[in-house]
Amino acid sequence: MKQEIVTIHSFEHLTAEILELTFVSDYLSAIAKPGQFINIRVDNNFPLLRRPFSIFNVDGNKISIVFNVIGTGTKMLARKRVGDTIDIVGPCGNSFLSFVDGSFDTAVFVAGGIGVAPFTFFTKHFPQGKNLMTYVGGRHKELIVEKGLRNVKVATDDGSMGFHGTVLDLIKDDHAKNKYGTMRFFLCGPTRMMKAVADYAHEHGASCYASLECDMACGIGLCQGCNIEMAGGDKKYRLVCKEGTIFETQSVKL
Amino acid sequence: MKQEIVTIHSFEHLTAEILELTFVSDYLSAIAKPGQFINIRVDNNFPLLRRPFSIFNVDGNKISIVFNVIGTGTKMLARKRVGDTIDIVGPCGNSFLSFVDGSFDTAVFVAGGIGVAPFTFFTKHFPQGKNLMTYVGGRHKELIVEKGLRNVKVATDDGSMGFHGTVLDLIKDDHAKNKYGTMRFFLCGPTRMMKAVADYAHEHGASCYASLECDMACGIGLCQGCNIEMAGGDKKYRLVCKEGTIFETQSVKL
Amino acid sequence: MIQESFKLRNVEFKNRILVASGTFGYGDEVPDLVDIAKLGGIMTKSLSMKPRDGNPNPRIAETASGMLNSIGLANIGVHKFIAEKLPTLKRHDTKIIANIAASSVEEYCGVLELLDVQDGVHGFEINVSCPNVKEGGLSFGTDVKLVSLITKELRRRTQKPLIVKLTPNVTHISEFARACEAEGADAVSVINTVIGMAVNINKRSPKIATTTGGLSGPAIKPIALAKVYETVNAVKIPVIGIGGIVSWEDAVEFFIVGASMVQIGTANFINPSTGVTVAEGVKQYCGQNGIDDVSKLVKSLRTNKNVSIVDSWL
Amino acid sequence: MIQESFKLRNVEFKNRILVASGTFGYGDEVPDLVDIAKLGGIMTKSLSMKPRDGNPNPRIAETASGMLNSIGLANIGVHKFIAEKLPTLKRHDTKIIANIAASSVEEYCGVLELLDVQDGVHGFEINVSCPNVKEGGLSFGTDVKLVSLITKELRRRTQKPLIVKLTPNVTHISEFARACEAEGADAVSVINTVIGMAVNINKRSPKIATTTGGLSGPAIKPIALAKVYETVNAVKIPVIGIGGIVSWEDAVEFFIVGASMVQIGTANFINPSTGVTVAEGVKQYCGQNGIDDVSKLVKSLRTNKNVSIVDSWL
Ligand SMILES: Cc1cc2nc3c(=O)[nH]c(=O)nc-3n(C[C@H](O)[C@H](O)[C@H](O)COP(=O)(O)OP(=O)(O)OC[C@H]3O[C@@H](n4cnc5c(N)ncnc54)[C@H](O)[C@@H]3O)c2cc1C
Ligand SMILES: Cc1cc2nc3c(=O)[nH]c(=O)nc-3n(C[C@H](O)[C@H](O)[C@H](O)COP(=O)(O)OP(=O)(O)OC[C@H]3O[C@@H](n4cnc5c(N)ncnc54)[C@H](O)[C@@H]3O)c2cc1C
Ligand SMILES: Cc1cc2nc3c(=O)[nH]c(=O)nc-3n(C[C@H](O)[C@H](O)[C@H](O)COP(=O)(O)O)c2cc1C
Ligand SMILES: Cc1cc2nc3c(=O)[nH]c(=O)nc-3n(C[C@H](O)[C@H](O)[C@H](O)COP(=O)(O)O)c2cc1C
Ligand code: FES
Ligand code: FES
Repeated sequence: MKQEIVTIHSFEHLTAEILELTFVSDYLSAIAKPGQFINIRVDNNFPLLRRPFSIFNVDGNKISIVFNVIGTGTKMLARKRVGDTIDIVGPCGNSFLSFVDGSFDTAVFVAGGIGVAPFTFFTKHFPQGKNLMTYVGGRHKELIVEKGLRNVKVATDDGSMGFHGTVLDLIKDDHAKNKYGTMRFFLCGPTRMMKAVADYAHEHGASCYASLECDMACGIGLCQGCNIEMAGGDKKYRLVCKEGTIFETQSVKL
Repeated sequence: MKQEIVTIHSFEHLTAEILELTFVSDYLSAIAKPGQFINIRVDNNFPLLRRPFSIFNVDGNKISIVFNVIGTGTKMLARKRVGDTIDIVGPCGNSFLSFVDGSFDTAVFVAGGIGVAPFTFFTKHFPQGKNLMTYVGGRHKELIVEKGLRNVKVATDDGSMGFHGTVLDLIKDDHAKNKYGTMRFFLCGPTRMMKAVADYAHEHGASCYASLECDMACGIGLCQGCNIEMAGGDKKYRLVCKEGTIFETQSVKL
Repeated sequence: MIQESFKLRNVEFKNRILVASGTFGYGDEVPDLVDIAKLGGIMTKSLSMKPRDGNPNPRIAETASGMLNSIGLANIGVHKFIAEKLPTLKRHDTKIIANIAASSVEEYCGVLELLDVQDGVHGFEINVSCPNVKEGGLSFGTDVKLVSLITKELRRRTQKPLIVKLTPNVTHISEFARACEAEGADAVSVINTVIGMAVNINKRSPKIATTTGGLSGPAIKPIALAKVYETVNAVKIPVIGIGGIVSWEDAVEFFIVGASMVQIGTANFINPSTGVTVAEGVKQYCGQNGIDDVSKLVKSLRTNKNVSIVDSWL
Repeated sequence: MIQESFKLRNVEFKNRILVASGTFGYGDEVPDLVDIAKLGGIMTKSLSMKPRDGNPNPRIAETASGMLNSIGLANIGVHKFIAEKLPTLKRHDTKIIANIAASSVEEYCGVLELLDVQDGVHGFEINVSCPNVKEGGLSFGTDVKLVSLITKELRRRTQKPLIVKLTPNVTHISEFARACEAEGADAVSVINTVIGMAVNINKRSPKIATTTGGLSGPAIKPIALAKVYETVNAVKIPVIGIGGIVSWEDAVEFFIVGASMVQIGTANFINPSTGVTVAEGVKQYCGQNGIDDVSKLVKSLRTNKNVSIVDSWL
């Protein structure tokens, strides 16, 4: 893990509301793994804390993140220009790849809104031989990103794109029609969505891993502020930033 | 006085270190007087307080200020782009014009560093008939602005431009050679400089008015934070932002 | 139609948004900038019997998301206020609460009696908590017996709303609130500024002339909310929340915790019409959340009881 | 050559910049990010006799130029610390100060005795001021008799530097500092976090699970400086300044006011190497100002005596 000052290489609107910010880092591009995140200081003074962003893509020595403006930090980030520098810490957290093994036939990626962020990079490194299905849900079409994903099915709450309904409805609908053998779910998105999908997965005997989100003060294990309660076992809590962000969904209290 | 959101029309480097920021305001351009200032909110969040800037020029419905980067606020202001909006309050304070009358032959403008700011606008509105001498001092040439001034003599501490020495040395040197009749001094710049020049003016029987500077929380008379001690009279203190910024120098304790 | 008004004793405020003492002048600096009729009320600059020059300069310094001040209760004195300021203030369609600061119980009583007979004065806020004057001010505000005594003496002298403004610079603000309640105060204002300091490292001197000053602004909002939480859980009289409010969202936080009204202070220096935009924002929030009376927002905090350290001394 | 070191009792710190308890883990999270050998010392996360899970989530919330936390002293317990963390910590070329938090005098003593025999532990910082746990923590820190007792009992048990960490959440922090001095503490740390609160207006619930939490970061720097000012003018033992330091300029402010050492807390979350850059900056500042020993900077404040309200209760 390193703290680096990197230069913004490009900004691209993936949708009206979602921006892809690309910067250059030899270090990160060499070691970053799918599912990991970086922690960005959007400005020297305000807001105080860094803002965590999943690694969306690594292309040569270029790294990118995707985000939508939801508050102070993302607004300031969106205001930056190509050539500006940003202060980042990373890579942080564990990787989806640690949970890819021979014990399943089909990987099921489930993304809610901006939770799609880690799956593009994950898809890139996903073993060629294995089956992969990707379900992307969002409130409306401007919040849907498909870039770099495989076998994508889309659901929107307002029906403006793809299936009209929640991503879980979409999954049920699809699984009623198609069979995918032993499945392993990988989730990222709003907690409520992940809880619902995880329950579904478990009911269907599938294993499930989720990348959790919470407010973080440090992102590197210093503050102990990002605790998630465990469903059982020795420790009552674990640190999302360091022991996660990816957890087996039955091991944590979502 | 009004609070307005104005749009930045242009940025111009007057020197390597001094920027002229121009924006559009029909309201301000119609009523602003030389010596008045505006109070700028450089950002919605940080820094908390507005930053006061003298009105440098009014051209049609365009208003400009000049500044050099000295801290957080000016740095953020310098980072803005043409087309960005800024939140201003103004016009604030009194005007030099209130102190221009028939009782003197020659007006002596004395500017220290960025204290040159109000004199360009003042010069524009200065009665044609009257004599006017302008002395501009600064640490080095990149801090010297002459734009729109008349009969300018320059002094720099390092001699990189004009007279080598302080602006007061320059004035003494010039006054030794030339006579200007009854003089009235108008000062703006660092307090130490203004004090020295005011003392000189009084020794030579000239009247003297200075635009004072101090940290301001509101700039409009609400906080009482900008008090200056009076040399005598009924009130112990006056408010620089509202009862000034321009005071007769013998009336205040510089 | 959303019910915004609030009644304190016999006075009806059109809404629950007030401007804080010392941050709005005497109401005559801002007419072109603020539609004063949209404010619930104005707390005047603290008034004393005799005019006060206030403290030497520098009196203010900016800090991270806050500011320090040491104005020292500079004011024109109660007589001049009545003669010169009140007539214009009265014309505004809003409630005028006279804030009083004094250096003795007698002075508090004297100033109040002079103002009590003025129909333009709708109530009183007693500043026993100025951190920038040594006689009176905070030295009163940290002594619960003195606060009781002042409240008692003033209560005997007025039938108008009597609000005591408390300092956060004490271990348990709830003790002071209880004392005020016991002596008949109609409400308490929470909080005045927090004692703070800043240093100019080039001059190696304090940034304000009195070394320490009062910290205000967004930086102190979390402190103010905690003090309001402590106070509303200790007394039944209304609590007026103050501290770091710059947006309607901030005001809603105070209402949810339990403030019956709020005051806007430092924000007036940046946007003098903050009070108006806050009032509009709160109204909108209520509309969008199906709240027909702001009173239903007050103390609507969903929290587990007794999880806060503060609960342990209540 | 600028003298940066500082001697506390029998321990020499290479410089006066420490990292604050609970903001640097056990020193094993940051090796690739921070050159720990450039720090004067590390205050460990507060240690208790038994492991503590800490408080439920959410534990943190950002505020204007600050943050609230309610970690609740989550820690692995003193035994596991000695067995698993100390061996690696010891290897760093810096001083390790064990911070102890407990819910009884006996527990304080027990934990200290276990650590006192560890040569890797160079001293102790006693946390009597955690605002996020109800037994012990702040309830101790606001009771001057208990603080005296704890200090006395611990002093009897160790010859290593004994530092007591005080809470700002009291009316007069100087009383507590005097009590610590009287009972033989070698220094006091000023300040721990300020009680604060924040509300999620959509959920109408506190932003952290324990309703209130501890406020830290730049927002509290002015408060910390004022508390350090009060403390250094009340006691002769060294005062360690803490609160909102993110830059060397901030540290210089604390030294000028009178802090003998400073601690970096929240800033570590944003820039883990803040301590190193602060140490370098302070050294440079001294060089540029002809100061050959940081001790000459300490308490060099140029101020008029007795102009601050704080002076009136000293
Ligand atoms: C490990 C991790 C990875 C993330 N990856 C991405 C990513 O790839 N792209 C992306 O757009 N976002 C991502 N996020 C969320 C992102 O960090 C937040 O959106 C961001 O911190 C908001 O900052 P802000 O200053 O714009 O909003 P703020 O002003 O801080 O908050 C605005 C509003 O959003 C809410 N909010 C703030 N932070 C979060 C959060 N973490 N989750 C949910 N609501 C929040 C606040 O409560 C507030 O209501 C990630 C978060 C984590 C923890
Ligand atoms: C009535 C008035 C008119 C002004 N007109 C102009 C103008 O036309 N052009 C211009 O460039 N500046 C002008 N100034 C000064 C300008 O307001 C300050 O430079 C500005 O506030 C600095 O903001 P900052 O955030 O960049 O610096 P900060 O980060 O606030 O401060 C950086 C450093 O500068 C010092 N500083 C801050 N404010 C001042 C000040 N007002 N005077 C001296 N030192 C200060 C601080 O103590 C600190 O050491 C004027 C000030 C006043 C009161
Ligand atoms: C410059 C200034 C002057 C103040 N003067 C007074 C005063 O005269 N009387 C008083 O009771 N409070 C005074 N206050 C305190 C405010 O009324 C308010 O309690 C405090 O600033 C906290 O609110 P805020 O964070 O919104 O500013 C003053 C505050 C400031 C910043
Ligand atoms: C997340 C967090 C955890 C903390 N944990 C402890 C602790 O375990 N023991 C302690 O004495 N202080 C603890 N503190 C207080 C800090 O050591 C420090 O006193 C305080 O944060 C003020 O300094 P700062 O503004 O630089 O952060 C903690 C602070 C934070 C922000
Ligand atoms: S965010 Fe600080 S430990 Fe996880
Ligand atoms: S700056 Fe507020 S009164 Fe002058």
